[in-house]
Amino acid sequence: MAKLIRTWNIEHGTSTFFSEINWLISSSVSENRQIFSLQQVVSSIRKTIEERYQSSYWVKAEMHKLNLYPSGHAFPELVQKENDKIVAQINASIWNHNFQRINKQFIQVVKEPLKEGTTLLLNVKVVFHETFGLSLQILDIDPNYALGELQREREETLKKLQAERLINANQLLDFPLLPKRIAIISADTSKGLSDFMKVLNNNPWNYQFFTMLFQAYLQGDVAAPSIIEQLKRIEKVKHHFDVVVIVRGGGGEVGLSCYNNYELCKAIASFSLPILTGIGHSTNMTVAELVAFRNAITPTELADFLLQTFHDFSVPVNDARKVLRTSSARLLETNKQLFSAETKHFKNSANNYLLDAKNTLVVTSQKFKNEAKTLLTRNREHLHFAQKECLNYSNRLFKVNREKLAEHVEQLPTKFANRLAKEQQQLSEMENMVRLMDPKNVLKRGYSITTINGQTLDINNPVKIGDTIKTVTYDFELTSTVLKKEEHDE
Amino acid sequence: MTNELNYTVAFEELQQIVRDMEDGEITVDELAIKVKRASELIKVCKNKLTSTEEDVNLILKELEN
Amino acid sequence: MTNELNYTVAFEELQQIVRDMEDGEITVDELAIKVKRASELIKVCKNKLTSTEEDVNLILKELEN
Amino acid sequence: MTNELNYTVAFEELQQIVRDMEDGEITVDELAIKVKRASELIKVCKNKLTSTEEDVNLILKELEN
Amino acid sequence: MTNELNYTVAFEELQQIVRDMEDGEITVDELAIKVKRASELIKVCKNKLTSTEEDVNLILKELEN
Amino acid sequence: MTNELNYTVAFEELQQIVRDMEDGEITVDELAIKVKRASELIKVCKNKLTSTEEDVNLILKELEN
Amino acid sequence: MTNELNYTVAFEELQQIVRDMEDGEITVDELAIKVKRASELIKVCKNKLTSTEEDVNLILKELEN
Repeated sequence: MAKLIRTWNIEHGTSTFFSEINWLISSSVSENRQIFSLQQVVSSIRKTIEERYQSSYWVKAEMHKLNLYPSGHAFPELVQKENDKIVAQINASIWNHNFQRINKQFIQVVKEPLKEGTTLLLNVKVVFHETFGLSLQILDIDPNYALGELQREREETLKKLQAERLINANQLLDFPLLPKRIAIISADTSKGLSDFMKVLNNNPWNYQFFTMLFQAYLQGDVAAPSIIEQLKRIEKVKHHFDVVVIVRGGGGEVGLSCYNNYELCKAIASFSLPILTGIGHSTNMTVAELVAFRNAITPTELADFLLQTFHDFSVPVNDARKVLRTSSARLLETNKQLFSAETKHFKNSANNYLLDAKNTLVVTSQKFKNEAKTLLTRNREHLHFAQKECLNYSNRLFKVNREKLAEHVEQLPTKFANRLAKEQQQLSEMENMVRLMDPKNVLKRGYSITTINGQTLDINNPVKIGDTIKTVTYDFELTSTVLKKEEHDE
Repeated sequence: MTNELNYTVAFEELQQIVRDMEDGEITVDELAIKVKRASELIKVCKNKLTSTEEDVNLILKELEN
Repeated sequence: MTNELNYTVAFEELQQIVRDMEDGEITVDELAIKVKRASELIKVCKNKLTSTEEDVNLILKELEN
Repeated sequence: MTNELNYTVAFEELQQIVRDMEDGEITVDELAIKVKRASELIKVCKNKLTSTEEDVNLILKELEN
Repeated sequence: MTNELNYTVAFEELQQIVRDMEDGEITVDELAIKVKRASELIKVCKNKLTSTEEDVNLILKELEN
Repeated sequence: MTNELNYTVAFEELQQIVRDMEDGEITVDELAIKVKRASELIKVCKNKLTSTEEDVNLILKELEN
Repeated sequence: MTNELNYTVAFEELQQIVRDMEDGEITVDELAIKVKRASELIKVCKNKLTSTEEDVNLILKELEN
């Protein structure tokens, strides 16, 4: 596309153009004034311009007005703006046959007819007409450039909405469970609308929708403000509605660039009800569709979607009935089983309890009986044992005492005999002594005893010569007279 | 009562009852009440699907103001 | 009194009695009373189950139409 | 007196007597009295069990219907 | 006198006698008396045992029925 | 007189006599008398033992029956 | 006279006589008398011993039987 664009240097062109004018002015003020007819002058200008601008030029300009005439010719106003101020302006013309061709090409490429207010790349020829004056004859318009411009507008709208954080705003709204009450923005002549209504109204499930049409232009430059206007109206009565739908269809794919319009897109994105679009085209999604709560390719599809939401609601409601039936039955069945199991369990437990209690009592009773008998038996044994011990210990006592007695009985004669022997010995010792002492036994050995007056002689019983003494021997008793007395030398 | 019930609330309550019943989280005591309630809710919801509530003329009148 | 008992409470009390009986936590003296109580509870539960089933079936039948 | 005894008290006293007998803590002099007492207790327990069983069986039979 | 003796006292006295005999603390002179006493005690105990046994058996037999 | 003697006294006197005899604490004059006495004591003891044994055996035999 | 003398008295007198004789304080005249007396005493004692032995042996023999 770039090689097609050959821009015409306006400044340069202007300088040559004005030299031509200067020439005209200088001639008009000369002394020997030469009078030209207007036609001469205008023809001269035309000639000059024709000579000067023989070829065609590629000019970038905004088509301010199209001014299409019934004749099929169009006389657009071209301007150049800088900071919203018009800095250049010129009228242009497109002849019928050119216009038809250009428009056809446009719709084919851009999917839009020529549109006012857009910047275009124009192939122009500078023409001067004696009666109509200077204008640019548009020979061709580059649709690719326009397409680029449209893309740019789309990008810009998106960027702005992004910046304003509105891109998702509508999509973030809660979608009603049943989008029953529908504000329709469409045209009553639109085939899209009739498709949409047909699907909604002829649903075999008898779903009831309430729809109200808000008429609007659906394409071209008028569409955006028209739709915005209706959105404003809907806003006023929004409590009567669940969703807004924008449906269009059957109008081909041309004139949809209005749906990239920033104002419209902003209005949609920031609308307080979910907006559904079904504007029927197959090309790139417009920004309006992108920011809408939901986009359907066609109105029919949109209607189907709405019906589907009813289904989505209706199915679980219908299922709920089934669930109620089956779950109730199951719940009751489960509880009945639990209950009957518990009842059985209860009966068993009660019976087991009694059985246990009886057994325990029987066991305890038996134990009691055994213990009573054991106690008696044990005591009897103790008694028997005591009795036996009595006998044993008695017998032992007898035996011990008998033995001790016997011991003494045995000792008695021995001890007596010993004693007797000792006495006898003592006695015989005495007897011996006495025998030894007996004077008779002394006399036997030749000794004799002399006495005087019956007394043995000693110092106390002295003897005088002449005394009669008596001498006793073992065998004799002699009487003598003392003849001599001698003292023993001591 | 059912007339006052918002169908959204009704739908959610119904689904909750259905979930509870499926999960077996309803006692025998609650069962009849829950089933009764669910049947009411079903009626509310079904009715909503096939009823029309809005009046174009009223809206048009509101739009005039 | 038993009329005021709901199924859940009745069934739990029944279970508790059975548990107590099994665990030997009921004396022989209490047994007859407990068994009587359990039989009452069983009746309560049975009635509740039956009446609930009837109620539910009625409601569901009504819903079908 | 025995009529007033409940099963639990009677059975515990019985068990105590049996335990005392096992431990040899009952003398021959006491034995007859203790045995008499124990036999009374056993009768009390038996009667109580029998009457309880009848009660329980009655309740359980009633429950079958 | 022996009639008044209870089994326990009698049996303890008997055991004391047996112990004394075992320790040799009874003289021949006392022996007869002690043995006589022991025999009396044994009789007391035996009688007591017998009568107790009869009582017990009677009670136990009565219990069987 | 001997009848009045009990075994213990008799046996002790006997023991004393036997002990005294050898030690000469009994005069020869008394000796015959003492031995006579001892023999009497022995008889007393023997009789006592015999009679006591008979008594005991009798008592115990009597107990067997 | 000697018959009246008991062994103890006789033996003591005998011992005294022997002691006196050993002391030599007895005159020859007396000595004969003492010896005579001692002889008599010895006889008495001997007779006593003999008679005692006979008596005792009799007693002991009697005991054997």
